[in-house]
Amino acid sequence: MVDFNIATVLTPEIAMAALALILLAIGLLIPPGARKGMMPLTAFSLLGVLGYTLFDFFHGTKALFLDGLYLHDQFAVYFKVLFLAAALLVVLSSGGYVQKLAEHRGEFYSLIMTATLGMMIMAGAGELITMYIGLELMTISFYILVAYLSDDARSSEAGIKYLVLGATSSAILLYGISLVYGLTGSTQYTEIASGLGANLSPASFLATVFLLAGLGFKISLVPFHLWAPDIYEGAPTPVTAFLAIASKAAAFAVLIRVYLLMMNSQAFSGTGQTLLVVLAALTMILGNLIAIPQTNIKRLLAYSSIAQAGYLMVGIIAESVAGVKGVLFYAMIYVFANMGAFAVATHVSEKQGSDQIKDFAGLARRSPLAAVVMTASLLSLAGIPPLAGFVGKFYLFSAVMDSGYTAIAYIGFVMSMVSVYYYLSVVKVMFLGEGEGLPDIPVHGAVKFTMVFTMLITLAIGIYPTPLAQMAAAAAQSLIK
Amino acid sequence: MNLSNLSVGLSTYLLVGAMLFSIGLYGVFAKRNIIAILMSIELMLNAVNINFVAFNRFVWNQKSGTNYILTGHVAALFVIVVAAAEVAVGLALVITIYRNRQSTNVDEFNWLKW
Amino acid sequence: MFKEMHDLFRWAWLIPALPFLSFLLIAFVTKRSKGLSSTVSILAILASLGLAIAIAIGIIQSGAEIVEHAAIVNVNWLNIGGLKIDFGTVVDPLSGMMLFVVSLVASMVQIYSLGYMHGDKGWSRYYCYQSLFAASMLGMVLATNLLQLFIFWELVGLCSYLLIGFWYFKVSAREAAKKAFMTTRVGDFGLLLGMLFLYTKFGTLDFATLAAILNTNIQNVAVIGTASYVTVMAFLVFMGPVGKSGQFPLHVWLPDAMEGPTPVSALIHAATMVVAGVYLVARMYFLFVHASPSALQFVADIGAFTAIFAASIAIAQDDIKRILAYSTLSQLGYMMFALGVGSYSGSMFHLMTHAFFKALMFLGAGSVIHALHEKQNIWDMGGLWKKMPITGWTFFIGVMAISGVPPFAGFFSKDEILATALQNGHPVVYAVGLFTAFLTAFYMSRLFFVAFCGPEKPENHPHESPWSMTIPLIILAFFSVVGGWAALPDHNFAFFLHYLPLGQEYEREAINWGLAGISVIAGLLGIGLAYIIYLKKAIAAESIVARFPRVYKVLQNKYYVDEFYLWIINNIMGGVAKVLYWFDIYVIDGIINGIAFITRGSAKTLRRTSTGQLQTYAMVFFFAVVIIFMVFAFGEGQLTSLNPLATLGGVK
Amino acid sequence: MISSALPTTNSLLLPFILLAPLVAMLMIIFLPKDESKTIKIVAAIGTLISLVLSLYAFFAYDRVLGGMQFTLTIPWIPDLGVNLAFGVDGISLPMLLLTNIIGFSSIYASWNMEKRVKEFFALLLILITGVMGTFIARDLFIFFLFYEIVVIPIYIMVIIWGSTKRVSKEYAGMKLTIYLLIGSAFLLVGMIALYLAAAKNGQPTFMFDQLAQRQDLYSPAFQKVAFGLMLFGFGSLISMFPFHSWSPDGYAGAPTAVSMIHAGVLKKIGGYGLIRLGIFVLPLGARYWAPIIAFLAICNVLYAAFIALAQKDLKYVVGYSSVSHMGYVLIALAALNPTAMTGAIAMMFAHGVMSALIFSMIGFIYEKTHTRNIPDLGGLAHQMPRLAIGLMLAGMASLGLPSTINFISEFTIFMGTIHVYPVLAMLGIFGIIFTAVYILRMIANVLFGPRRPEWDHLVDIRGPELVPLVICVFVIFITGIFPNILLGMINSGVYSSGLAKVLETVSQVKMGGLF
Repeated sequence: MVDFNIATVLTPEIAMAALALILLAIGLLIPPGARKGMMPLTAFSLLGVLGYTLFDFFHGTKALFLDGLYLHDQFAVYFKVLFLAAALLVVLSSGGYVQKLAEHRGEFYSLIMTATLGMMIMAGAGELITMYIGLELMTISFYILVAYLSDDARSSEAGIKYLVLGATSSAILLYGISLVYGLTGSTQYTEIASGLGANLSPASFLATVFLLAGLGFKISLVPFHLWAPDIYEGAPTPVTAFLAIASKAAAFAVLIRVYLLMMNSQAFSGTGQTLLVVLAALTMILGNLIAIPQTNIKRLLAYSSIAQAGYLMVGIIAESVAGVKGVLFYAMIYVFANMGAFAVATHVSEKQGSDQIKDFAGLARRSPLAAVVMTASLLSLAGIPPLAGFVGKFYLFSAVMDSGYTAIAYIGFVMSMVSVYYYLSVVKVMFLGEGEGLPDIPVHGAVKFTMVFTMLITLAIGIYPTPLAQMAAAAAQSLIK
Repeated sequence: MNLSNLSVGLSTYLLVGAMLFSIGLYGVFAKRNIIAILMSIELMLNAVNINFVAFNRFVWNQKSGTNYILTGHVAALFVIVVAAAEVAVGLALVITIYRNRQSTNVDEFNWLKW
Repeated sequence: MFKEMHDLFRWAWLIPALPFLSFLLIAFVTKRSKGLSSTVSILAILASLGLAIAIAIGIIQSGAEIVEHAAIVNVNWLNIGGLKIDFGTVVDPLSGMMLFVVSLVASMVQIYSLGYMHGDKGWSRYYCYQSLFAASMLGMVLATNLLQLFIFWELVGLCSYLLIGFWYFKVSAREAAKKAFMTTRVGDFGLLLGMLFLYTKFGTLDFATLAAILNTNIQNVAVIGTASYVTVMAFLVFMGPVGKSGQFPLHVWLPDAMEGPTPVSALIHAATMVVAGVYLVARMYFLFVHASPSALQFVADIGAFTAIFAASIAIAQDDIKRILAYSTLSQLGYMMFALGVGSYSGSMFHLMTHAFFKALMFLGAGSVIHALHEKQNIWDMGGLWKKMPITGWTFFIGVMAISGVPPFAGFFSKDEILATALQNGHPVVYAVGLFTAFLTAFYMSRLFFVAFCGPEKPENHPHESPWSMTIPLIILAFFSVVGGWAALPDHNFAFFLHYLPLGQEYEREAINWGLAGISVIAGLLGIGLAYIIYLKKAIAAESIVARFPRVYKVLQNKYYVDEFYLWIINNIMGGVAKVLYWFDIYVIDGIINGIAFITRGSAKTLRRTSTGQLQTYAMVFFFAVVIIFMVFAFGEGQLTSLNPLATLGGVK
Repeated sequence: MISSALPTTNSLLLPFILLAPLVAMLMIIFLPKDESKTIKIVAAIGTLISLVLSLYAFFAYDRVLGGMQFTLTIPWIPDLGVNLAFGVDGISLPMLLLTNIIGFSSIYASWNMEKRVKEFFALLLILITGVMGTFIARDLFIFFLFYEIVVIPIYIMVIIWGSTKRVSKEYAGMKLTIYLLIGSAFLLVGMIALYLAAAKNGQPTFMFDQLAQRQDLYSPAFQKVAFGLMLFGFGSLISMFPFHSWSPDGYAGAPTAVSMIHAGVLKKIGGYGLIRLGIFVLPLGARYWAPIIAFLAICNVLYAAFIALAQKDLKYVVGYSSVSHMGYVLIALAALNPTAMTGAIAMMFAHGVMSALIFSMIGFIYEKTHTRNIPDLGGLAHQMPRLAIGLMLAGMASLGLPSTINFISEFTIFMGTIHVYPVLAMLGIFGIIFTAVYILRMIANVLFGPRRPEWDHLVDIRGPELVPLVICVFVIFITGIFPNILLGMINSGVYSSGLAKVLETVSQVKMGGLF
């Protein structure tokens, strides 16, 4: 273990914590008129942290400290980059939206910060309790964010639902953790792995299932997915975006560590993998099928993101460097694709005052850029070349086929082509409907930047994925020795 | 007579924990009042705490040097803190939704569906 | 001496090239100006005619030598793995004769058209097609291999399609054109197959090479038991001629083809294109010879049947052009069975003479129709001889020629055919031929007496046609008279293109005047009968009709063959098409749409799973956990056994 | 043969061909909406450039040397072994040329487009680029990339500019898209499986030639399955019975330009893929499936021909006829011998040009008369002689009239097939009769017959509208009269690319019952 300085390694986390508090303070202190400045401030500070983290990714040292409580490997840093990027894009795209909330603008951003911090801790945690703390930090911030439109009944309903279900699920997760602790006497991944070894008591089964359920809830894995659509629909759109992208990615970061380091003992893997295969297949099928008849864009994206979780699971099933690499790669491009879609959704619903798909009619005329970005993002989610989604799926499914699961690949590809059906029906509305009488929707400023940026990234990675692929590969390598 | 028969062992604690957990779960399923549901959740979390402490006390109470390893106890403390935060937020949300819907009956919170 | 002739023959490619050039010129340059178009076209065809005559003379001079080794020029046209095709020109007596006939009739017809088509707004288009036709027909004659021949064969088919449908605004013309194309297509199907088999078997389509192969190793072909194979190919190849030369049962298109302008009927549907089939059989004669005898027998039977079949129909027709059309059919049958019975030269001879007098009669008919303003029913005519002396006289020569009256051309060719038929032991065919000769003479003279003799019709004000139309008539009449003398004194014509199937020497045989007499008598009988019935009115035609009403009806309706085909096309083909379309829409598409429907439906139902009740969610969540735990705890073995299921697809 | 990495002018030729329409597309995007004239001209220039360049490539290609030429290879995704590899040989070059011919004429076929011109031509250019890319790609990954690029623009074009007849254009577009995508899903699985199998002992690769070299890594069982997947993917693209039903509806729904490109070249990607990927890389699989393909092919020919007899809508007639013609390509592929292969590729070319011509003519008819229903039409030769000539020549080509390239292609196919599948081949040849029937019926009922006063106001095609007619007719006849221009090229491709060698190994020459 190389020697290192905690300060340097933990800088991002510390910075985020500080920022959260500062923003909170500023939000309270400065007069409402001056709160316009909050968004740029947040954005730039996030950008700074992101920059540092990127640097850290390439030049940081692999470290394991506080008695293995906390890990600092490229895997963790990769995910931190991902969270920060997501947060940044959310903040950028949410500018206009948040303008409408007269009060509590400061809290909004600081809550985003705390949530991000929670995710970063999850990614870095080398031990279950730490992971749990991060998870709760993230989740509780999200409870508030989801219910942020305090005078919108739907928003608060979503909040309540998320709270109850989230709390229940974390309780179950905790129960699992306690059992694991009871079985192995430790909460550190590595020691648990050695502790569990090959002996499989019903208790260890129970523990595993509870852990799986707790994390499966966060990544909205069927059958633990039921909460997602409601919450996504009710929450403020930027929050939905953040929820769909970052919290899922964070849960995946944990799942990969837990699954690959801990659950993956020989005697276990046979059943475990079959089970995961079945669940992943169910996730892809249900997610894509139920998305078809949706009429609300946010709900549609919710189901699509459930399906995406299914694709990501495939990478975990592969149980190989390639698989993890696939997950990392896909998670990253998933950020940009989804952010593009949500940025458009946010913008339109802000101008239109509704999330119905039919209100996108004639968007191609009313706001060509938005329409194009939406199309590109959706097609990337569907995995149509030359957009990034295709390469991502290719990594995932080639990995899983390499590990010998072909059925899941069939299901995955066929379902992603089915998904094209409902993505295209959105595209159809945007391009075919003339949308008479509906006003043009100008796009500018940070939102425009977000849209163009996400689209360009999606396209660029799709055409020339090598850099990102190398990053993902490095991260995957760092995880699996 | 042997007092050790009367001693309350790990299994007892685990049983209590499990019962608490199940009661809490039942509450979450069955209660109609949102406040009650929050309380049930508290029960579940506390069940977890009992597990932690019991495990630490009965199974993994080794020492390293002179001091005990208190992972379980610490975990319990963390959980308590988190639970407190959760409930705080929860109650705040209850107030909000009550303002919006004039009700705390979860059956009525079904605007978002399908 | 033969050498410089050979140099001349090298230029044979110009004969089709010139008309093709004029076709391009008219199509792309001169189509605006009528005068220019016709001039270009006629000049081109006359030039070809000149060249053809020169070559013909050359052939006659080089005599037997040219028969031993025909003057062949080849350039590679297509060369890929497994398929090598040349294009070239072959000059031998056969092609020489055809070149002469075709270019002569073509140029006559084109000149004639100057008068006939006068004032038609499709003038340039007409000459455009005419040139294209001349080019393709001459190209076909010169073809050195079967594929090249087939290509031009199809092109003449295209031209006939275009020219039949020349007045495309007439629905009847449109339909006739379509019918012609489709019917011949059926024949081409066989021809194409035959070509494919030939090439697969012998690796070439070149006539000379094929003949050589078949001649040399006919035995070992027989030894490896593929004689039957050759026969199959012979039959298949023969399907083409059946379609093109209107043999039964694919004869139906030819009478309808009369919808085209009359000069076209004269050129394409009497003199040249329709004999392409005969020409093809002649070219491929070695194949039929080496095929089992049944093949040639088959050819003979089909030909004979067609001859008498068409002749019998012709008796009962009233439309002047249709009568001629059916007589063409029957004469084609004549040529066919001539080949069938082995009278190769006779068939070619008859081909030539027939080209002359049939073209002559068609043009004559055209001149009549022209004079009577598109009247075609012979009963509306009468007494035209006085009003239109040139037309009358020339037509009379034509009738004499076709009835086989010496010294007109038809006599010699027919006689040779019939003689050979009897000598080569085909008495039945001979009898049929003889009877056909009688019928031919009968209906032709019937036509002539009704139309040209007898009382004039007051409503007609006929007048002789312009010189542009009469001069071709005269020229053709001249050839109809002297054309046959090529056979004097003793089958010179046969010598002139004698054919050596199995390498034996050709020996001259004198005309058997006895047999000739019989056929002449048959002809005269026919004429006499017609004279009695239609001129003297000694026997009323009506009474005969009344005697056999059913027979007459059947004859007039051409044995209902057309109706039969029409029924097949409309009911069988149409029916199948409709059924399959239904199948496509409702079954194949139905499956697709069904899948889509099921998907959407299941989505709609599954959607209901999210009820919005958070307690339901919580329960589902927990019981899912329980179930998974059960599966885990108790299903260990079973699930791992399920694991292969995960690798279903077996790719890995 | 991998060329040296450093690009020469030759190796840059293909990228230029590919980029020309793309650049035009970008220019169009930045042009103002209402500059429709300029937009069209830009599009035309863009396609013209690549047409000229590909013509240059066609004639500069060294047939004696053979093999892949104008190659360019850039390592693209090293960890997957993907190379950005371009190059053309005698097989792909005709396809490339075909794409450009049709692309160029399709621009002019939609010259009168007035509705949302900007989007239309931008999408059209993307479409053309994508199709071109598939034909010049030497790398399976790149090939697939380009192939899927084209799917979505087509959908958008169909739903915006399409026409609703028997089925709504939305339905047609969605059917077309989903159908092809589902097919490509299975294709993708097969592709990955192949890729993994080839990468068994390290060195992952997607290069066609290297995949083909690693024959020994593919077990027969694997080849069967993999080829089956490819067959489903490419087969549904080339509208192999019974996966054809998207094609008539799709063409009927699509705007003229899309029908031209789709029927003209896009479909051919199926056949091209089956050759490049199926037969080249998985010969044993091909051999296993060949009889089935042959049978289905004949189903295509006869079944579709019959259905075409029952059609009233012009585009449906042509749609089904294209299905029927693809049957010839398929049976030629199934014959697995060089002659048939040559014929198949030539047929793809021939049918491409022909269908482009016929679709553009029908497009004009529809544009001017606003109907495609045959009974409503008739006697159009009176008012629109040039259009009539175009349609008739197209029809003649379609029924395989000699002196058109279609005839030679069909003849070559039959020549290569007749001794492998005598009976099936005969049935196939029987199909030419039905082809003649429905084509002649169409021509007669649309163009000929008495003059109809209601069409007297129609003006004949002129000016830019003549471009598709002139180009396609010229190509059809020049290659038909001098077939060595095209077939010689293809032949050199079939032999120099090693396809012939592969075919020898699986050659299943069996004399059928007749022999």
